[in-house]
Amino acid sequence: MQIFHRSTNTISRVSVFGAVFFLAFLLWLFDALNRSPYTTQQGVARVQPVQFSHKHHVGSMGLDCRYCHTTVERAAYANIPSTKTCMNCHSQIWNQSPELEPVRESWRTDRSIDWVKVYDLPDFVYFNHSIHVAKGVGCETCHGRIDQMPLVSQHPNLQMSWCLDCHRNTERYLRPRDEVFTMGYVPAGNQEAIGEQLKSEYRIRPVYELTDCSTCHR
Amino acid sequence: MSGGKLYGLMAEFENPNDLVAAAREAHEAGYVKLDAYTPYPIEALTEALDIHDRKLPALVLFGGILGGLCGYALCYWTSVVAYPLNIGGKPFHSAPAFIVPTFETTILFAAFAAVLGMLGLNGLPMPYHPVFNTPRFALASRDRFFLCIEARDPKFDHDETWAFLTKLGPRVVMDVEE
Amino acid sequence: MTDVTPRGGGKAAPSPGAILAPGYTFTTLTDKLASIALSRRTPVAWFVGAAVGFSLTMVLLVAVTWLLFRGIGVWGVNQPVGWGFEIVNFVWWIGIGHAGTLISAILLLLRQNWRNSINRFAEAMTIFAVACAGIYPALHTGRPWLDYWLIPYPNTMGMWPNFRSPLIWDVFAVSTYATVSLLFWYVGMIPDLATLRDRARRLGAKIVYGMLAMGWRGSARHWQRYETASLLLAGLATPLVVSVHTVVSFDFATGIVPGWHATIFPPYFVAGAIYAGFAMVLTLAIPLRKIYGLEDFITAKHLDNMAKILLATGLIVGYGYMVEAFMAFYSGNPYERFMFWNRLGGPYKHMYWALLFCNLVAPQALWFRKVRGTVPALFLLAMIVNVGMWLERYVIVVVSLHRDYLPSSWGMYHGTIFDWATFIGSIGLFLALMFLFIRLLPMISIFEMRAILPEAKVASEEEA
Amino acid sequence: MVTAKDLSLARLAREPEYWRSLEELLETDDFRQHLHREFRVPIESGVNRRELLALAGASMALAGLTGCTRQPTERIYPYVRPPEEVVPGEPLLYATAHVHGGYARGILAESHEGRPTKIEGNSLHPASLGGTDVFAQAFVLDLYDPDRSQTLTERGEIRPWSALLAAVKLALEKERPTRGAGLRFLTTAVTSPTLSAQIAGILQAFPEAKWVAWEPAGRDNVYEGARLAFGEAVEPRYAYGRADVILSLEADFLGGGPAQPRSVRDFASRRRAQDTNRLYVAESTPSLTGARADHRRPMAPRQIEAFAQAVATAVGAIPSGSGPADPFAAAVAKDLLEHRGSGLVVAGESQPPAVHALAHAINQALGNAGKTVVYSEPVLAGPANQAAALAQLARDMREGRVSTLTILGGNPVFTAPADLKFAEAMEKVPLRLHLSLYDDETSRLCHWHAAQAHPLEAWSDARAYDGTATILQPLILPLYGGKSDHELLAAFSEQPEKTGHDIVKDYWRGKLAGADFEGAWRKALHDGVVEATALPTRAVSVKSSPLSAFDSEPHSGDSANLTVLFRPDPTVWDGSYANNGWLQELPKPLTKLTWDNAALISPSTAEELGVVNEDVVDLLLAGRRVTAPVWVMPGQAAGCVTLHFGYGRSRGGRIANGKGFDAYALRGTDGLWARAGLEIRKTGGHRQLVTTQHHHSMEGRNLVRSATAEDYRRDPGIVQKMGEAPPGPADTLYPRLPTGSYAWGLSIDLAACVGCNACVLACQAENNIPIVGKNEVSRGRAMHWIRIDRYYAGELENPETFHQPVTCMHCENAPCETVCPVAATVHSAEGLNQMVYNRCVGTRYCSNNCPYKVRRFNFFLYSDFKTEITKMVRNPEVTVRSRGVMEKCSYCVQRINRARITAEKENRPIRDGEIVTACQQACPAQAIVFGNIGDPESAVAKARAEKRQYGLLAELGTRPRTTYLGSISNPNPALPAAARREEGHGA
Repeated sequence: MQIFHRSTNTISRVSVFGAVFFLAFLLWLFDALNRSPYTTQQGVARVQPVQFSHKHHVGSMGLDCRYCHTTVERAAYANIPSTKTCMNCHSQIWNQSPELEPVRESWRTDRSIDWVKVYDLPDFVYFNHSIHVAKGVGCETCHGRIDQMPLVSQHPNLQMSWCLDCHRNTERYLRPRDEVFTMGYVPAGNQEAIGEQLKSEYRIRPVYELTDCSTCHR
Repeated sequence: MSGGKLYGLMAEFENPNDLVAAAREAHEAGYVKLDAYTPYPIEALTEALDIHDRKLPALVLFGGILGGLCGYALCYWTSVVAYPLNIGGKPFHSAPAFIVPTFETTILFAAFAAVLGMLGLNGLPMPYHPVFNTPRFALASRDRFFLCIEARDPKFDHDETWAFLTKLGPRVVMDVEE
Repeated sequence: MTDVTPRGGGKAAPSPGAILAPGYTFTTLTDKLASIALSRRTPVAWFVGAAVGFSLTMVLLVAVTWLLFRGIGVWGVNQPVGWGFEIVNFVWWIGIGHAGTLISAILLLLRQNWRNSINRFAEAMTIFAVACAGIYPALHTGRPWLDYWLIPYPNTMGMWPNFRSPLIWDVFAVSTYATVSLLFWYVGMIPDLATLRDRARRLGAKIVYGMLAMGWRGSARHWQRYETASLLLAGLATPLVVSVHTVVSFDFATGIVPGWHATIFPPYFVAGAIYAGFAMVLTLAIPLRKIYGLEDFITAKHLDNMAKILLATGLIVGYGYMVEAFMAFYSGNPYERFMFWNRLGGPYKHMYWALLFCNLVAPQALWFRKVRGTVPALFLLAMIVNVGMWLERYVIVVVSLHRDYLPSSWGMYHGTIFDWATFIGSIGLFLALMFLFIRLLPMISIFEMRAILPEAKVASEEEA
Repeated sequence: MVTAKDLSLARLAREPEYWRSLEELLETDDFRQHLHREFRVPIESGVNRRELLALAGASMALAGLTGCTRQPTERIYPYVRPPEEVVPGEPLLYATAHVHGGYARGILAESHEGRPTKIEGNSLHPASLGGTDVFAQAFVLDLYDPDRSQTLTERGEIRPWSALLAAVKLALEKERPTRGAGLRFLTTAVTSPTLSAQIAGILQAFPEAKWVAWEPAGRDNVYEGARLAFGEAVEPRYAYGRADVILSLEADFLGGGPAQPRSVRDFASRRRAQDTNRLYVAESTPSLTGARADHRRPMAPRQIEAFAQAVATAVGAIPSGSGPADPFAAAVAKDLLEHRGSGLVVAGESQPPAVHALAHAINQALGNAGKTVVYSEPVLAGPANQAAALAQLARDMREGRVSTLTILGGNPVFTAPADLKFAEAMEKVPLRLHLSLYDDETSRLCHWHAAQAHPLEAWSDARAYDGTATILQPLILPLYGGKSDHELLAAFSEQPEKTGHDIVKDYWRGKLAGADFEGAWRKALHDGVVEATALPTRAVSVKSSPLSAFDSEPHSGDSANLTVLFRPDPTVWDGSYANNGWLQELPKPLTKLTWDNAALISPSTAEELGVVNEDVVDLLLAGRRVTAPVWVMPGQAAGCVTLHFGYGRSRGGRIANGKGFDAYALRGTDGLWARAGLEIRKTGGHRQLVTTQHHHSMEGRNLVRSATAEDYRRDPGIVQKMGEAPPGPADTLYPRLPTGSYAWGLSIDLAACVGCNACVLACQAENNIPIVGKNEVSRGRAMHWIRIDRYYAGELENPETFHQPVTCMHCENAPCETVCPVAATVHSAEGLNQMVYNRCVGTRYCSNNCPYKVRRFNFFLYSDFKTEITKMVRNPEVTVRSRGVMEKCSYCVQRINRARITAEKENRPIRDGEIVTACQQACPAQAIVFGNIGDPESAVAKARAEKRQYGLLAELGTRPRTTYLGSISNPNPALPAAARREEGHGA
């Protein structure tokens, strides 16, 4: 007795074969989602209480990073500037601008401005700005062209493999110390060659030390 | 089920001996597109129908070798190349430890090769097949033995083949429609 | 067609040495075995058993939910005993899961055709036991939702598993074993599923069995490849089954803990697994043949053979115990020596003595033909071995850990109510799966049984 | 109980001279029952709404959303006006002091963005020299205790501070006509110059007013003893480092005393292989000092007195005439005589004045005075005899002579001797004020209760044991608006609103050296000590008359009568630390009990009474009764029952309440430290006691190695010969893996370690280690990263005691690493056994495979993620571990990284000593040394090069980076040596 129609032969083969691909697709989808900006927030501009433009302050006016982020060379954190830093200038210029009302309010009420954190590492990751700056890692390497960002977004995906990439291949990213705060830095020659030279000059630790877990996790 | 194209002719036998004898005669008579259907494997049929298929063992061997290579490569690449880590002072290339996963992947790939190879070479899954069009064929999974000569056999001729099959002493000979 | 034939298509009781009662034909045998799955009439005993199984499965679900909600601390594990019931149960279940593949594969290779009536449900038992075993390593981690980190896959962390860890070996061995066992079981069932497809009356059943049978039609060409594949799978499964418990034993043997670190472990564990597996096969086979009237197929000869295997593997296991004791002293290692004294006289000594009784002393009764021929006695002995093998794993896991190197860190371990609930619940899951299998799938391999009927002999074969 | 038959198993273990503690490990039925009780199945039941929501959340997570680790948005709140010195992320250290029993020990408090998180010792301070005790480490946790009093109340109603000032003013008006006759001030022990000056000022204005100080574990006996010997109360100051032979008459200078970190430092400096001192201890109840003794004798209190007399007679300090010469006393006396001028006899605070007087007499007779002991004016201000003053106060109150009672700190209702019926007497006082950290037993009975500022929140000052003053500076504004003692006392002065800062600073104005007061003030704050404030030493001489009249009645062992001993608890002290979770969970150094106190009974007495561990008994003394569980204590003097007070709080906070029993209820003025006449009645009840160590014998394993100074001199290799030789560096088939520029290692000197637990708490504070509670400890789930193992050897009644701190060994061939399936624990190039919490899935395989059992697992969510205030104590440099992950000692990797980053920025290698681990920092004995073992010049490499260096279980091939230096003892050859030493222990 024939139970199945002739077409079931094709259907059954296709579905058996297709199930494998479907599963593979689901796994791929999951992985892609995990690497996508949806998860990593990479490149997602954040709305801030004050529409502070790095493009204007850095790109147009040429302020040095360290004018505001004063502790970047000394401490693990590159601090978010205090209201006082803003008021240094904005008590004089644009001191009536409605855009800057939150700043003036903060100054009046002594309450902090409520910024949204853009670069948010998990709490079990210990990143230290000062050592990276001291070893010739440019701001731009991790933060991108800040001077072209009206609103700051996260430049890299901040996933562990991204961190490891640099810790394994320091020569591809190092720049001379005096170029650390430069935006749009172009190596004067072959980056790999310069990088190798800087590596020995700055006494960059070998890869097996830089990729030790305790370098970042403790 | 009627009115279809003819798939072949089927003879039903009551015991394995008759089938084996019939199969041998059919084969010797020069039929090539023929098949026997039995409720359990009968080794003599293989020889009677002269079935030679050595592909499956080769596939399994290939699967095993591939599995072994993949397994060892995975261990080696992850532990030595991708992220070498000092684990308990053991060398990055801890060959003795890698043997276990390698062994398991060898078996796994070989087993998949055996099962998928068997199904693939047999053309399974194939829920629809003309032989099922014969109502009596349901007994092939119970207690009857069938010999089918397909219409596409170059030597096939409905009446002649019918006569040939009848001569072999079956219980009954039937048309099988596509 | 599908009515249950009166018991024993056979006209007479099976003779003592037979592996099948006389008088069966292809027809009666097929109809009788197929009817178990196809009949609408289900024995009352099935309902009772399934109800017990499902209720206990609910207990398992409750225990697991609470575990995931609160954390691994609901179990009794602590410092120094980091592994308790969960690993004991894992090893116990994995051990039970050895008989099926062994019966199917090794006995197939050895052409022991008496296996044909017991291999199918033994394989099912294997798969369900492995499923039950799998629960434990998956749940025993502190953060089970991250268990997938044990699988090598390219990830955003750039991290890979540690292939030196026996737990990774376990992942490979157990998952390979589960996969291959499942394939073996399913492939072995295809011709029988075709039989069920052809025997079923209801269209739904025809379609389901038909899909599962993949259009099997018993073609001689198919049979040829099928037999080749079966043999190859058997050839692959044999080293695999040996490897699985070897790898499980590595969990302990590669450790540094006195009582774990022993080279005898792989063979001793494999023997123990076979031992436990056959005990469980007997535990299942004896009630099943009674409930379903299968005495014609699972004959006294089968029970006798299994009892002999039980005895033989039991002796190997006993040898393992003796080697452990011998090495404890021969090694001259004070920690090993202490470990052994602690087993004999420490706080858990009752467990050790009980396990010696269950696994070493009690099975010696099987030397007597009379015991092997007495079904209730066999059942009782099988149960004793089941308990004994659980105790053995408890002694290995817990008693070794509770007093290792630094006396300052010695402690005690006791299973909590959640440990017990998880254990009993997993037995429930096993029973539930087993009863579902019995009801829905052919629990005895029909096509392989046909092959041992007298009428299956092909005359020409003998000439050839 | 233990019978000979039961010993059979112990014999199987090959080492007859080692015993397994008590009946415990003799596998008696009692023990098994004990185990069953101890490990009974806890059934957590009941799911509240919050947990249900969490469950719902968990199931969502389980539904497969976990692969995406999408982080919630976080906010940043920068400063509006940044403080000058604060760099976010960079901690600051402030010098201040921890005041314990009135005496200051200098500390440096670490502050992260204004949050004090960690206490370290101040190396400039004489009582600290860089070390701390457990209380200093733990008291920062009290700062953030959510149970602290947060308000000012009058009869339960919340009031403003001004209302209190008004009430005080009103009361003072009433007192003025009587010149303050009804005015009483009750404080704890006070060394604060400012506070005593303030009180003096008030007493000047109200001459009839009285100041009473009460410290439950006070120093009355010390001062009374001096008065007996010298005719005046003076403060003896001991130089343990200068003494070659020390006799302690129950003086537990290693476990307590006014300058415990300093005493330990001085003592330990003489316990290493060269120039080893010798310590004799006569004591009734085992102490840390007794544990380190070369010769220890358990004696009942009366026997100690007799013994002191015998020694005094033998050295000629008092005329002969006392009882038969004890050979032990004779040997001690001979040794002391042979070390004239470099011997030292110390009497403990628990000893009656007569024993102190005898000790002074011996020191004087032997010429030790002025060399190993000097004298100064008392450091404590206020009445010399606190107990008498308190009794007088109680009498005055009862008789209605007190109209206003002001209690500054302390908890007299709880701590006062029971026979004073202090609470009852207090109720007669019309106006009662109490300033305290907690709304406690005393506050409940006071009209006014004011929240006190924590010492890290307020300005104050205090003196050290030698009189050196420290100015206590606050690190944070009072979290709960508390006031300091000074601010409350100001209410009684002309300037009631004066701030604590001004009060303290004004006091010191003119008293600091140098013309520039501001500069000197800043220097005093910076250094944590005020220069040249140590009290000058004084020459005093023993008067013969009181001693010749010394009562010399016969001391027969009246064993029918039990003696009860009252001692402060080793972890919660007098009860003031009872709500401190770190201290509650800290195993007591000798019993290893946590979360409880117990009646400690000697094994023989326990056998006579027919009681075993955890049996609940009624203790009856002079009509008072207390119910307590029994703990059989090896080394306890027969017939003596030790009760630790401080437990049994009813209003101490959520952690303190209901823990243990209140021993104060039995303590009377007729025997503050010891009293005969105790009666014990079995009740048939049981109470679960929880310890972190269940087994007390080393089982013949060479874990703690110890040699006598004599043997070590003869054969320096003796320590290493005690065990199987570990594999050498070349004994491996493995290739060498890349190594880093440094090779970190830790060395622990067992000769110096006294087992004080400071390292345990320092580690807990530094590394955000959670507490788990009594129930979880009972299930073997304590979390300490460094633990101190305590072993006994020898006879049950007077065993030798060994302490061994055990950290992660950071094995080069770490067994834990190999078995981790996900590579969550791996080795760094510098030799750290790294534990990566975020990678850990929690198989616990590593813990099983760790021979040292130093790994700790978060079986539940132990870290508190809910209580905001307690989060503030956490070290931001260390990950807070969540449920289901393993953790362990990291060698303070956060400190290594900090030092490395600093060094690399300065383009130089890390200097030796630049990295100090938390345990090393706290260790008063300087037993712990950390550093680069690859640099032969480093301190740790030098320690490892010593001949007494050995690795724990190194024969297993683990190649531990933490190694030990064998302990050195220096027994008197004239006395029978303890059995163990002869055996060369564990060889």
